[in-house]
Amino acid sequence: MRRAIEAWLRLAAGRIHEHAPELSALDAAIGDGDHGTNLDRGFGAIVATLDEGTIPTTDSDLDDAVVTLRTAGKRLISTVGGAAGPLYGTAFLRASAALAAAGDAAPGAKFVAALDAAVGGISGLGKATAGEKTMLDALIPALDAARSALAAGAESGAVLGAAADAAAAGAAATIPLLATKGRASYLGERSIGHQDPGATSAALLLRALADAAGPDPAG
Amino acid sequence: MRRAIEAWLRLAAGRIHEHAPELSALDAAIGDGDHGTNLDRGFGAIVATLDEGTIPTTDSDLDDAVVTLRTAGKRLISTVGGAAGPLYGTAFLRASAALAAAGDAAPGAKFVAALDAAVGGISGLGKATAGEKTMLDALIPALDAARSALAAGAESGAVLGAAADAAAAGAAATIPLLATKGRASYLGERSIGHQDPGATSAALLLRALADAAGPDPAG
Amino acid sequence: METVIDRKVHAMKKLINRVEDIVPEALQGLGAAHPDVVKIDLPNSNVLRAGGPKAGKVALVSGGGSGHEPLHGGFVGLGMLDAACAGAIFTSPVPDQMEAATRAVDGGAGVLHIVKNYTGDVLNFQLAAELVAGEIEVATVVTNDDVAVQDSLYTAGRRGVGGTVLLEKIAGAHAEAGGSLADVTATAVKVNANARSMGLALTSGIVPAAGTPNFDLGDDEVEVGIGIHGEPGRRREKLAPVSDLAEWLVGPIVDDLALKRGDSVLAFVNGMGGTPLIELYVAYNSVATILSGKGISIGRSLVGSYITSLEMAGFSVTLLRLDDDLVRWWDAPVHTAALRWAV
Amino acid sequence: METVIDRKVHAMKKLINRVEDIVPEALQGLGAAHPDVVKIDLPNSNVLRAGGPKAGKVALVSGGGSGHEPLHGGFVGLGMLDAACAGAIFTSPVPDQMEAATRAVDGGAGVLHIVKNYTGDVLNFQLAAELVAGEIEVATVVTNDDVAVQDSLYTAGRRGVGGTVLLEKIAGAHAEAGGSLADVTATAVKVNANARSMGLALTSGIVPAAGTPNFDLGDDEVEVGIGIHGEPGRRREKLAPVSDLAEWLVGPIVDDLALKRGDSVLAFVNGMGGTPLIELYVAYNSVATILSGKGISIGRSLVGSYITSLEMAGFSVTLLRLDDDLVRWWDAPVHTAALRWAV
Ligand SMILES: Nc1ncnc2c1ncn2[C@@H]1O[C@H](COP(=O)(O)OP(=O)(O)O)[C@@H](O)[C@H]1O
Ligand SMILES: Nc1ncnc2c1ncn2[C@@H]1O[C@H](COP(=O)(O)OP(=O)(O)O)[C@@H](O)[C@H]1O
Ligand SMILES: [Mg+2]
Ligand SMILES: [Mg+2]
Ligand SMILES: [Mg+2]
Ligand SMILES: [Mg+2]
Repeated sequence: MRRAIEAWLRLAAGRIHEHAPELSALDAAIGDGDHGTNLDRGFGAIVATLDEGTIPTTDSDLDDAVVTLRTAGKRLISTVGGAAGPLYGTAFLRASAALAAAGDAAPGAKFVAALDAAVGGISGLGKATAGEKTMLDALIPALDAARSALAAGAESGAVLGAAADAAAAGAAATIPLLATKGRASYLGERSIGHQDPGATSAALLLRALADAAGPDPAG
Repeated sequence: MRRAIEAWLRLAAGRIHEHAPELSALDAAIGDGDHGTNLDRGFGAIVATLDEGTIPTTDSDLDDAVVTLRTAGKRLISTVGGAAGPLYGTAFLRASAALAAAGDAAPGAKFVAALDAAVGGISGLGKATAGEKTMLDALIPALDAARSALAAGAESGAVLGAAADAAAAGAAATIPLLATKGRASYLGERSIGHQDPGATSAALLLRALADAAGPDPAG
Repeated sequence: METVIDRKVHAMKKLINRVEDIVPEALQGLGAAHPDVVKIDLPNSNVLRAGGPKAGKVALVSGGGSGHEPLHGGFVGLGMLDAACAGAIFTSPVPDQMEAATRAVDGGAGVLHIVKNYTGDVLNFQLAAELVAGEIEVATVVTNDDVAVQDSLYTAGRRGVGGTVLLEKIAGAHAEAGGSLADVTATAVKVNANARSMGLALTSGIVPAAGTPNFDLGDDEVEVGIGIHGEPGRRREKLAPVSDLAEWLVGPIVDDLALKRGDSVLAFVNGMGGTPLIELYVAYNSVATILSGKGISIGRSLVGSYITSLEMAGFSVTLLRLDDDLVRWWDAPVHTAALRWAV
Repeated sequence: METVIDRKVHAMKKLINRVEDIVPEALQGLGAAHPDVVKIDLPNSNVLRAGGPKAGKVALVSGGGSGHEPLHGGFVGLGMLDAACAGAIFTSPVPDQMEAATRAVDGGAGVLHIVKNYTGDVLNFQLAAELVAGEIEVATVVTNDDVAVQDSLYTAGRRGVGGTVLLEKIAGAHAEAGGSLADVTATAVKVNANARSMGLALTSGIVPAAGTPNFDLGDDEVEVGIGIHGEPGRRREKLAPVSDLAEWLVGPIVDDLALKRGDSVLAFVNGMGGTPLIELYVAYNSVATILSGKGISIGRSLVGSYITSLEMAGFSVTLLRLDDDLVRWWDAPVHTAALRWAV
């Protein structure tokens, strides 16, 4: 599982790097134009840490996965800055803790537990709820979809796919929303008509997760 | 004669105002872009003083002409600033003194004496000679032409016309010159290929003089 | 002749080397130019007061994204900040550097975190305070003086802008004079409660990593109610004489502070980075005329580019309602790279 | 897609009311913001030191076109200038106002005219000195520190630029300390002899009366060797990292001053008006690195926009070879709108 997480983090870093200009451009429209650069710096730092090979391994794959995810969260907090740094960082820390707590649940259930914790961490720290035009508007639909898929007996790949699809739809659905949290809220009505950069990056991360786990990681 | 000088000053003010953008544009190319504005301010001040009617008159028309020209010179010094203010102002003061000294010479001879004094004032103060790409490159040819016309027995209108023509030609002939005085000299070789703004305004002033004295002051 | 679209995108032309080196090189430049005032902690991207920490003095730490110079690093020194954390351009610094700064300047009397109200800054400082909890007493004041933003359920709250500069000076003076953490915090809160700001832009700055302006304005347009991060403002207007522009800024501030005839204020006219001083003095003249028309007297003033947004052209107005205490702290000695008097 | 011509003409966007009111309104703004430091003689467009004239003190008068703020009006006050004459934008003031300033500040010990070497400034100050000849003892120092101009028979001589700021500070300190007219003049001449400057522009400023940039630069071009009046420079180059740009400026200065290993200088990195402080500190870092590579030590420094050219983006470097006297006068108290320390 540590390897799967590491694969995801590396794939996510690549996707973020590739889409950084687009994320920053979305942020320029309703924020300050740094979201792509910020996340790129953070995921670059995660990859550098992975490359160093300094994250300790044990004989428990779950423990190693938990530590890897926690390290990634700390790296995000230490390097991203802005709103997204603490929010994504906290999300990763909470997901890591949830993973540890989930023990030997099935992969799909573990994912749902981790995503649930991540969403809780973000909404707790950022004091935001659904519909405020933030990353939560990708993540909450993703959580709902994943939960439904799991309840419907889907296997883990399908659960991840459902989450990624819902996140992408959720991100697109932020366009007509009025921002009431974060920098975009300063614009009032003028925030309407633009896709939220944080929701967009959240969808990218979940798509990378589905792809990293799926048959075609390059997809 | 006072009336002729006043008519000239008013016509000159109008021409300067009309050509101010062009003069400033010439100055922008090889200087700092203010020559038109500066002269426009100065000649506007002269006209305002004329309008006030505060220049004392006596029963000597020559004295009145001398005072009018001297007042104009002082106004230029007090209001134009830059290089052109002291130079034109001094030229007017010297011309005024030369006029007084010329006593009852013929109009053409008086003009030559005044222009000669003006040129001497400018070159003395500005330490410039012919060919340095300054107003002198309009005024010195004008002086030469006026002197020749006078020597050839031309009447005053023709003398003024010869001066105006030579000044215009002299201004145009500054284009290929390398500036070695004033702001344009900072450009070195890059000053070549542009017409000198001061030479251009000098030609305007002499054209206005010929026109004011001639049969068609609007020409 | 063809019609050319009115909105011209200004090219990025900056005095920089590599984009990623701007912040560290600017910090090194600050340190080299003012070795008597600051020392630079380059690994943490922090500016520290030279000769610190001061035992027994409450320490002031602020910070935020870069691109607002001289804020905050230019305000480190005697009578003002003890440390400033520099983030990437327009990006809040991270908790690690805030923690390092807090530890570096703590003189045993507690540390005040001065945080401009932006989600990123607030969250990162919050995590930083957690990192030293139990070891160093930390108080936090969040500045939110920008009247361009409605302070409502529908926004992240008002932004911290020009009032932050005044707060850092005044709270810094109180700390230098030996005020306790509670006292200094109370003074800081008082400044924030009595200061309001609003700004407008004639042009947008260019975030180096992006390379293009954050918003495009027509040749005859101004963006009213901008912040300091290149965010678009609340509305767009036609360019007008600065006496009108000043009205647009002063009016809402006076209303929001409920200033009345006879009140005395500190009037701060701030340039956004690309506006030359001659224009700021013309703008200040308009502001002074408007205030005098309202019977509000200017007890103290500050004119200059102190909280900027890269090379953005434009200005902001901050008014701080004065009382004797605030005047006394304002006049107290200060020796930083950007503000210096009485020492 | 169509090809668009690379040279973009920037629109004039300024914080002004009527073009003809810019200078008087800026003066009034300066006066309103600093009533303790200056008083404004509006009819003469002069800035006078508050509380002057000082009996028995040599008075310093400078002046020049407007558009270079804070030069010169921002340098009026204790330890620096006694009066500054403000001309129209980029146009030398006229003899009348110089005469009025000279008469207003004369304290009986003589008056030093500090004139930047431009034909207009020199001629107008010359006429002004004639107007008070026999009544007030006037000495004149003409600054000509710009190495971008060849000082030869083929030019009007080197321009006075950044060195003028340092000269006004240092000669002002000597005058404040009671130096005679001859002594203060000698100090001024010494500063001019030991100071050299060079500047470059990333963009052109816009003269308000003209409304369009004085020169157009491509998006990737810099104008090297510019003055402060929007004149084009000596050559045009491709935009390069600031470490290269700094080389282009520092190299000729060091050569011209014949600075050698072990010399100590005051390094002044000056913004042209539209350049934000973060870039100036990056530039200063490059300048400091270059000098340290040559074994030249920086004894004192100044970083900021002190002699500007409207909203021009760019910077200039001035180096002044220091000795103990110059350091002492530099460190002496100064209290002006733009420079203040030790008081
Ligand atoms: N209070 C909040 N809760 C959840 N997400 C938020 C909140 N504030 C901002 N965000 C998210 O952060 C994104 C902006 O991130 P970023 O640009 O990196 O930070 P900053 O706004 O500090 O520059 C927004 O698009 C939004 O999705
Ligand atoms: N030393 C000089 N002698 C004669 N004419 C000069 C001299 N220096 C400058 N000029 C003239 O002055 C003109 C510039 O005038 P103006 O633009 O008003 O002054 P400034 O250069 O101070 O802005 C030049 O075009 C030139 O003709
Ligand atoms: Mg952002
Ligand atoms: Mg000119
Ligand atoms: Mg940001
Ligand atoms: Mg001029």
